[in-house]
Amino acid sequence: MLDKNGIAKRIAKEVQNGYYVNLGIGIPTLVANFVRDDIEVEFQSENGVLGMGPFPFEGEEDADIINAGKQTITTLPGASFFDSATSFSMIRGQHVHLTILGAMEVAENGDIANWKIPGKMVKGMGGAMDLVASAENIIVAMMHTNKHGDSKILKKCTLPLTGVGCVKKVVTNLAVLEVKNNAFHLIERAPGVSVEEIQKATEGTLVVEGNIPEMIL
Amino acid sequence: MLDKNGIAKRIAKEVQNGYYVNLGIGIPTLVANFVRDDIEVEFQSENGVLGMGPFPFEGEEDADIINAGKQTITTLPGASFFDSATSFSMIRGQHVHLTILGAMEVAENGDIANWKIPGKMVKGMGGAMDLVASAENIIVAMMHTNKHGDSKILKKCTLPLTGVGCVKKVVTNLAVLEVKNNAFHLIERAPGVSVEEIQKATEGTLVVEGNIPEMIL
Amino acid sequence: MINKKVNTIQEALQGVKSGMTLMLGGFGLCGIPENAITELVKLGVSDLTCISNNAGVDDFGLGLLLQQKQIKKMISSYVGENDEFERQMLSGELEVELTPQGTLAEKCRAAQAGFPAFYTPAGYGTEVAEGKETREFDGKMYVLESAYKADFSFVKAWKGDEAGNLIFKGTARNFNPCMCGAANITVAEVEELVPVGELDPNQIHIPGIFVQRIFQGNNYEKRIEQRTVRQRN
Amino acid sequence: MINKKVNTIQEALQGVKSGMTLMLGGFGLCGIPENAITELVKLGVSDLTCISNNAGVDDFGLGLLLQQKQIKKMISSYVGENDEFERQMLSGELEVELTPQGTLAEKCRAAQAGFPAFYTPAGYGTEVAEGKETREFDGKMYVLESAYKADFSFVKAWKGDEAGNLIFKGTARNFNPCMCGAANITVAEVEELVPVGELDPNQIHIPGIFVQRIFQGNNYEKRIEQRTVRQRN
Repeated sequence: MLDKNGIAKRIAKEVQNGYYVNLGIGIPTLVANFVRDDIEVEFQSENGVLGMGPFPFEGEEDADIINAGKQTITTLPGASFFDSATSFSMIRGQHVHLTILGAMEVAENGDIANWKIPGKMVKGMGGAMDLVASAENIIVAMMHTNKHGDSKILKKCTLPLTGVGCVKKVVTNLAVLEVKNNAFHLIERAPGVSVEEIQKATEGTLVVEGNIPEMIL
Repeated sequence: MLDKNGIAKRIAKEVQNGYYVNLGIGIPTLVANFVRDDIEVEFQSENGVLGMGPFPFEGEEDADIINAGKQTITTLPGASFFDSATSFSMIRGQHVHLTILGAMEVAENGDIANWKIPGKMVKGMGGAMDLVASAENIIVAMMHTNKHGDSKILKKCTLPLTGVGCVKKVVTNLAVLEVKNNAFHLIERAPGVSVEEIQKATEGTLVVEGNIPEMIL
Repeated sequence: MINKKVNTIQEALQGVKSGMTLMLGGFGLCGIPENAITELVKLGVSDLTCISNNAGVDDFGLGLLLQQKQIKKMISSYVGENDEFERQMLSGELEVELTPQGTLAEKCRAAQAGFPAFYTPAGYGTEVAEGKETREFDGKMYVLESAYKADFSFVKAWKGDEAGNLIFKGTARNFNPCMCGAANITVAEVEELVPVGELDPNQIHIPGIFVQRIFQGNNYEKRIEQRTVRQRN
Repeated sequence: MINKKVNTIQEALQGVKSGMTLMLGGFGLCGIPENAITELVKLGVSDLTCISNNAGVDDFGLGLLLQQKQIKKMISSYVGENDEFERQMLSGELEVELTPQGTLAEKCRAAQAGFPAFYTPAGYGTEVAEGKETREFDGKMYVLESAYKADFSFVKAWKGDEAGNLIFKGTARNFNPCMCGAANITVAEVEELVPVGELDPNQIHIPGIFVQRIFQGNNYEKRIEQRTVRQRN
């Protein structure tokens, strides 16, 4: 079973040479720490920066240079700043190759819910609806089940949707799943996790074909 | 009767303090020479410059700094350069206060034709269709009649239209006309030109109310 | 050159009235028009509709207007970084319209650029699209979204000149350029108002034509919402 | 940093084939991708559809492609500064689609920004709107125009870096930024290719994400179409 860093580490393997990547808040932010350093990748943040670097050293924070999570950041050589309309031109125009974001629920048809829980204070969707509606390549980073043990990998989302039919891949603490033909296809198991455990934690249709390898991290 | 410079001089009186102005090719370009220098005005050219100045001195031409007529120009302090989409945002968004352009024909309902003569080589509309469709305030600079003496101030345009119902004012070699309620309202006569002469040269409905003053240039 | 400079904050906000719709630049607390917000509090105008990506924190940014109950409706993509906002929203005192961030930016840009509406894929199939026209182009579904209409835009830039030309710094740019010229009157406050001619015409982010008033701002706090640092080895 | 630099013009134009749709930046002869045009002539590709505001003059710019009869269709707002263009157009050899200039710019920008279509007032009631959907918003009529689809965009910038970041100079900017990222592959040629890190991230007109290939251009002629000067007193 993976922890948050494990999930991030596994997702980092999906990042390919030449990719522009948008990372959501939470586990996705950790992905940057695990991307191979022998490939060329640039991170975009939708508040208007391309070419994000690591957090600044203490005392070097600049209030005018933050990411979409409102964290102080640095930029790398080749970086650029731009306005919000241009930022979403990059996203909507599919110039950003990969979007990694968290979710409360995903469904076997690729629907995703990650912005609203009825009855609770709603903070808003931020850029998530634009990201999921636009990206060709969306990977969801999430826990397979909630704290009560209920599956978040569903036949149908129960929460208000963020986007429809858009999720292509899900990486959880238990498994890597590909979403196609109205089903979750089990691609890899987390270290030490059995197919049966994954099956049990998955409410949506799970397709298991052949021998399912354990992830190599 | 006015010559081209006279028409430009009369139109220059319509330019008010604080106006951003787009000048078309031909007579409109001359307007810049006659604008009072005690008011603040900026000239926009749709190829991407705001704050145009006079032509450069010989030897100071820069191939990278031209106007929409492809002429070498200079810029004044406070000028800016921008791309074509932004330029037409200024025009379409009605941030440009006044558009002055030439025409082959105008009609009493405000229609204008200035881009195409069937059977002749068509060079294109350039930015004219965007300008006439967007501007709140359009002044047409033109000759009242063609070289055969036929009126170009018509009940209905005969040439393919550039825009519909958009012309508010026309300044010709003979008169200043306001276009409203499906008629040309005679506002001023050119020096030495009688109402009868204007009437004769106007095919469209001409409304003459009260005493029509001669222009003061 | 058309001079847009005003000398006082009072002059800059002249004409702002209760019940108006205001756009305010900024992302989180980054690049917000701090001076304009302070003056809006002083003016005591109320029943405002505020279009801004976020709603500030309890004691800074738009939170200051929320404290005084000057806001009737917030149009944002992400809110709730402050308790008073949450209280007013849950009690029904405050109306909240949540809009996807890219849609929010483009609704401002559409107003600036004279487009009445546009089709975007964001929100299709979600409650954001409810009651809105949807349409298929090349096998993909889009939602028709309208341009915003606002009375005033308040933006904050790094440098500006008297012609109203603006240059922004870092990610403090964000929504500010999109909101210039998107309201009847755009008011820009700048950290540094420079003499005309000092800014390179090639390097202006927002030409002065999109700005009606510009003034030299003061006492910028530029509060950091999430100070994150790494350790030196 | 994702490196976009290519070392030869051949590499820059790799994949260009007869029958393709190309976007080419420039206004008149100002800011045109001179190197790319020269290479297109050498490649001898034909049946091209070219989207460009103008069509060059007889012996320069797109006129060079017209001379070799490589262009099947021109999409422009203003053409006919050259005799060969006129001859081909009148004889029916060359198809010409005239589009209002602002619509042309926005059709490129829509492709760049992922908008399938937009409503513009330009051309309403004229033959440009024939066969197109029209619609009223707030009492004004608009025409629905679609985003362009192109295989290659060729743009010319003043400075650029290996990350593909671009800065333009003066009115040589024009359509170039709108065409970046509006085709499957955007190829930028620059007067000066500078090391990464040399360009100020605040001052980049086009971020490298919109550019797939960048190369150092050579031998820019930058011909002036209408040399106009004033007398010194």
